[in-house]
Amino acid sequence: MVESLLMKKLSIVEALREGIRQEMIRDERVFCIGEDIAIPGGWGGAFTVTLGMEEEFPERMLNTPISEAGIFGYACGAALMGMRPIADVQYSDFLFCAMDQVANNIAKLRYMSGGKLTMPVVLRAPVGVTGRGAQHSQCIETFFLPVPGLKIACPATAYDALGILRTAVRCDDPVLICEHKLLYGSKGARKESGAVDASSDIPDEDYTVPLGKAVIRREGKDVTIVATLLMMHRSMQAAEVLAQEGIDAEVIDPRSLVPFDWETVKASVGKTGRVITVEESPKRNGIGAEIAATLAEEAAELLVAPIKRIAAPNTPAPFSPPMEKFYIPQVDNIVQAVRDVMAY
Amino acid sequence: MVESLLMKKLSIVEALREGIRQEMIRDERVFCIGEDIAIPGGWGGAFTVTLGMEEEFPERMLNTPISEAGIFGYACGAALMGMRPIADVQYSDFLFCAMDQVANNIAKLRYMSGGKLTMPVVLRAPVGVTGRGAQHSQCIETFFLPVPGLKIACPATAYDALGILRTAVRCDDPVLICEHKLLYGSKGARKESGAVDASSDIPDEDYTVPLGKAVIRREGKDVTIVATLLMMHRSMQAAEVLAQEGIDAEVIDPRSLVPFDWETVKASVGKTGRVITVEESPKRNGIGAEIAATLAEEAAELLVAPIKRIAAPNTPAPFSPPMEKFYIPQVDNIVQAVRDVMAY
Amino acid sequence: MSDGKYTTEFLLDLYRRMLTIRRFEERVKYLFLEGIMPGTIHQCQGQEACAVGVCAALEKDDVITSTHRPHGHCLAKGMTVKEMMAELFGKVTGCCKGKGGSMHMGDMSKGVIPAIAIVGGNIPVAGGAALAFKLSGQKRVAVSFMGDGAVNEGIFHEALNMAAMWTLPVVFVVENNLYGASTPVGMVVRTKTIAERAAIYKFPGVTVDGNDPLAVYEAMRVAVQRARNGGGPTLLELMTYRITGHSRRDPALYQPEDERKKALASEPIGRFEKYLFQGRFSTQQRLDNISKAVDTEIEDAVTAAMSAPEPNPEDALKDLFVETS
Amino acid sequence: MSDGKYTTEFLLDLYRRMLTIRRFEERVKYLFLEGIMPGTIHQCQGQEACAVGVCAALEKDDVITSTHRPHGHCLAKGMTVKEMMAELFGKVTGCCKGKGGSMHMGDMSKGVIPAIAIVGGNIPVAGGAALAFKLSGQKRVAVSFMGDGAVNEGIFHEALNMAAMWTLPVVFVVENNLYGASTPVGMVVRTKTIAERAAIYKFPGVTVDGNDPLAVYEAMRVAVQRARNGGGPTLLELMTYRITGHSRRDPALYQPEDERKKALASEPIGRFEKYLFQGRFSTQQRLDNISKAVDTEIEDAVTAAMSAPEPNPEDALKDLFVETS
Ligand SMILES: Cc1ncc(C[n+]2csc(CCOP(=O)(O)OP(=O)(O)O)c2C)c(N)n1
Ligand SMILES: Cc1ncc(C[n+]2csc(CCOP(=O)(O)OP(=O)(O)O)c2C)c(N)n1
Ligand SMILES: [Mg+2]
Ligand SMILES: [Mg+2]
Repeated sequence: MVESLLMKKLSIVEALREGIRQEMIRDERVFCIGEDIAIPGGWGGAFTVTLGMEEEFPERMLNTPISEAGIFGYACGAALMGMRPIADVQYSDFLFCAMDQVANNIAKLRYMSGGKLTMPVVLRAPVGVTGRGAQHSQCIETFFLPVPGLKIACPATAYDALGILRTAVRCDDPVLICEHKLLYGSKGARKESGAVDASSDIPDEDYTVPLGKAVIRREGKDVTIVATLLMMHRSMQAAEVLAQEGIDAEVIDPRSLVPFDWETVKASVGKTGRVITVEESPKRNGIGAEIAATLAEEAAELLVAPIKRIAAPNTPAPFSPPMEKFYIPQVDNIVQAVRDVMAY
Repeated sequence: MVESLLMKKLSIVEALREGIRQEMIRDERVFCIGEDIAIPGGWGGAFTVTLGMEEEFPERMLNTPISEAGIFGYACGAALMGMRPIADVQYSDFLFCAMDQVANNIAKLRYMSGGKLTMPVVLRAPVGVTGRGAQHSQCIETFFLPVPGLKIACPATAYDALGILRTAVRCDDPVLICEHKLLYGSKGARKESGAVDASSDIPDEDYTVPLGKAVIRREGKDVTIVATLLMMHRSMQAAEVLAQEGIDAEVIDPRSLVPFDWETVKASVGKTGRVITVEESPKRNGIGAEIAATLAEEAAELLVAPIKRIAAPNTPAPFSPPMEKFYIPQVDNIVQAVRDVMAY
Repeated sequence: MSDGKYTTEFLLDLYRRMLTIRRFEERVKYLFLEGIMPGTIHQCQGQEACAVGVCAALEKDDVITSTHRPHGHCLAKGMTVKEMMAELFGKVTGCCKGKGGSMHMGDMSKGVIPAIAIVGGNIPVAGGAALAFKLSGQKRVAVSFMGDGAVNEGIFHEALNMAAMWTLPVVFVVENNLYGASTPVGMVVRTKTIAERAAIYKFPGVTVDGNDPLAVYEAMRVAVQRARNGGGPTLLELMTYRITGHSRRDPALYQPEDERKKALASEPIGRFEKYLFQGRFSTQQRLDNISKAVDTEIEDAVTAAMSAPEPNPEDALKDLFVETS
Repeated sequence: MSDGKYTTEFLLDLYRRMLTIRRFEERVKYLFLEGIMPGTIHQCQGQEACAVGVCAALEKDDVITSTHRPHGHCLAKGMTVKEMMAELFGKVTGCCKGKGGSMHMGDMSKGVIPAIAIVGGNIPVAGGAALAFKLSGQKRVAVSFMGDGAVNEGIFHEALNMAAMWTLPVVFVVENNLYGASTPVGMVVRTKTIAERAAIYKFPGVTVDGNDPLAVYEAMRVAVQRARNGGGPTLLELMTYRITGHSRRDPALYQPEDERKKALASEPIGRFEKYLFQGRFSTQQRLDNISKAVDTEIEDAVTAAMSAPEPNPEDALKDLFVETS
């Protein structure tokens, strides 16, 4: 069909909104639950993802009290009875208030039951260090990586956000989608300063993006950079700078951290022999640690230089812009790290 | 003095009880807060650490409702006003219920204030996979390693438990002490099956054990094994087995994970060229990941074989004994891993 | 106790269920203390009327969520002694294939969500099940069992508030056995009853004698009917007593001697036997027959469980995800 | 409003404080919208009487905990415009040396624990401070400010229950501005007042006009006295309205037009001016003088903040631990 080839350009926020709408139309069991997601005259959640949807789905847009543990506990119970909840927090930091429900119930009940039940919960959480100080800036991926039983996705483009959302809603396992505040493309009053364009041409078809399948954002032969979300975009910029110096960087976007596409990363390392991981979280026990450790364990012979992790320091996020800028890995930091690794 | 050289043999539970008593006598600002810690005829907490102490300190043993977030929030507020709370959970898993208070308040307030306040909270949490199924078996260390602002200790012997407790109570920063259920040496009705003797000769003096200072439990020249708590004891057993095969393993017990004694570990690796990490948690993003990643980054040239991480698989803990045994690293697993690394 | 408006069959069924729970727990306790059974246990001797009275008012496809002390709830809702005993032994024939153990017993096909051992953690899960029923237009009811200690977890408050807000078909059942572990309820709850707490959510809160299965049943019937008919939640407080330790080998020395004695005198099974005799609903002979049948069922389950295969150790790796891509 | 039992000095001080907050917020809003000030902001225009009335009843060494919307509380408790403005600009001269920002304002020397932006997260912290006072025999009082939305977090329940249990010197102050972000309170709270919730903890719950600084002050005095004298906690609900957006550029379209209008008509500063005139406590001239002084203070603070040094970027690494071994 000709229509299916038509493209439209959408931001991540628009793509998610479109995706959630379509899934709710397609499947009556899908519903949304969260704070400020369905108030007429409101914002459609903290970043406008569900804007206006309460009109179309008056019954299935559940606007909650400020009760994160309740939200995820309710999502858990509803999923057990066959519904497919999409539960969100306004900032990923607030998942700590629901940590027990997520880590002990949503993630474990299937295993505890001996595989006799399913837990199709989608968890949505905005991440990123964005000028709000220490309690609105955690990249929650890091904290949920050690939780067995939870899948974790990090879509960095609108195309992936939509495709991953569809996969997550249709998946019988719980999927935590980490969405980056600076990549959303929120508009109007909810616009973010420092935002980065992550919009995509979206095909008018029911495509999905699988979990556990990385994408090579840029092919290169000298060094492998592994990064998600905002750090992927910064890595791409770094790769451009490096190209001018004659360094050909390959940028890999894992897109999901659990499951993780080791194959693609290892194949790349086999080619380049050098790896840099980039993340916005404090370095200690971040995803970079797991990547570096796994490669050190399973692919040491491929490495011609030691792995390097670029990450935030092991402190909370400071508020003041110059300190925050120092805190978050910048293009320059990535460029310099690659140079160091190349010089090894 | 002659007395100060007198030793008495104490279990971890007894050592902690002694330590808490002494600190409460020494400093009026010290108090305990937790569930079932101060009920006459009760147990002194889940593992008898505070048994009978409500008689000696009727005002300062605060027996709480089942409200973990409340407990740690109250500890936080009291510490801000100059008190020195010792707050505990019955199983470390329940810290998830208090995750927000611990990660967002206790760990961050000092930083957020620009260093203008102190947060002298001691957090006590029993860890270990011990026949209780998936919700009473998390080794919480893993989950708090990515939290900036929290110190984390893992005493594996009664000597260290007492010394670290004193350090923690006197420290102006928050310290999470992970205590292992199978190492406690709890008696009577609270005895644990599968317990391991971790008692020590305790000198009758006011010694402390610093954070960030590892101890070499066994010197060796062929391979470095890094492990805490129960896994340290298993590693020692493994080292004995290996000795009979002519493999001379060095066993390092970091004792605290934050701060971490990189110096001792690196020095050991410089000698042996081979490293094994052992932990009871799922492998993904455990402390082994951070150790392996750091060594891969900073000490790659010292390694003659790839690092190997021994850990639980990436699932919750199963209940059934044969599955649980498979799940937790055993002496055999460590022995075999060392053999593999030696054969590299 | 209530008068003769029940069929003998119904009454004897209540009796059989309570007795099954009691004997199950006693057998398990013995096996555990002898070191034959692995794990840890929290038992409900003395609280049988709560589980049985509540579940008697439920339909098969209604669901319950339970706690660290789930055996009674599971049996009352229709799980078999066999699948439970096997689970306690960690066998593949267990209701969770040995993965769950005592604290995570459950069987979705019987309407028992695997028990949640984090105090209070199950309360919103029941609320969520009720939400699913409402959204999908099913006339089913969800029940959350909890102890008196659980009502001080913040999640109790969040879950009840949300259930009230959406008028959900859920019953919050508090088994008030006077202790949360070793801590007396009067120390940590300020109101005279826990049921009073429902007032702030504007749904009914009711306190009844939890050692009388018929009183429980009647109160629960009202709550269930209300829920099923779109009337929303109820907080049902059942006054009872744990006549065993909190867990494992707990001698429960924090329970005053006289309180304990009084409680023993009004434990539900003896009381119900008296009621059955006084109302001439049963003879000793019939009860003996039930007793024998119960014992046989339990012994068969023990034998079956002990001879059932152990799980393959590597099965620990299975059952995490549906889609293992 | 209350009659003439207050000194003019006291009344004009209340006025000056409220006006300082209003002008501070308006100036900050402008700076923020112009893109001159970094970060995000939650402002309290319309709620000034709450902060000022509450803090007027406190002693210097009493402490408060605040929220994501802390500017008013901080100013009312004695923090300076200067240290706050500098913090908002992320400067080293800020009260948190630029590390905290708008949502974490605080100054322990003024009795202001750095604000906690996790809704409800500050409530047990105030309880803990009160516990410290009780344990150490100090006759100080702790206050937890919170919004109407915060009362649905589980931690609200846990913290109030514990404060009741230990009869702590703490006042839980709810600024009920009718909305939690965009969500109307009536949608998520079932009782008519939030104060009613105190009933289950068996301490007083009081609802007063939060746009009348004297009504707030009087109610708070009673609560503080009770707390200081060992009588335990109070839940104080202050009815008010936010006459600005929830945060940043929020146009607050979810607030009905007429509700907004009515609220504007009864905003606390205009009302208090009328009261001052009617009671002849002040002339326009005096108020104008206050106004000018306030403006000058704020402008000086802006100038100072803008010309203050930026922190050294690497200072991000400092202030984590006291002992950095
Ligand atoms: C969140 C949490 N905190 C603490 C515990 C430890 N614990 C297990 S049972 C229990 C007491 C529960 O009391 P109650 O709710 O009255 O139930 P009961 O044991 O009397 O049936 C406690 C404190 C737990 N399992 N979960
Ligand atoms: C735990 C948590 N959940 C959600 C938020 C996002 N959030 C910030 S303010 C707010 C509304 C708070 O409402 P209320 O308590 O009434 O205070 P107000 O904003 O009206 O002053 C929300 C939902 C948060 N900061 N913390
Ligand atoms: Mg109880
Ligand atoms: Mg509000």
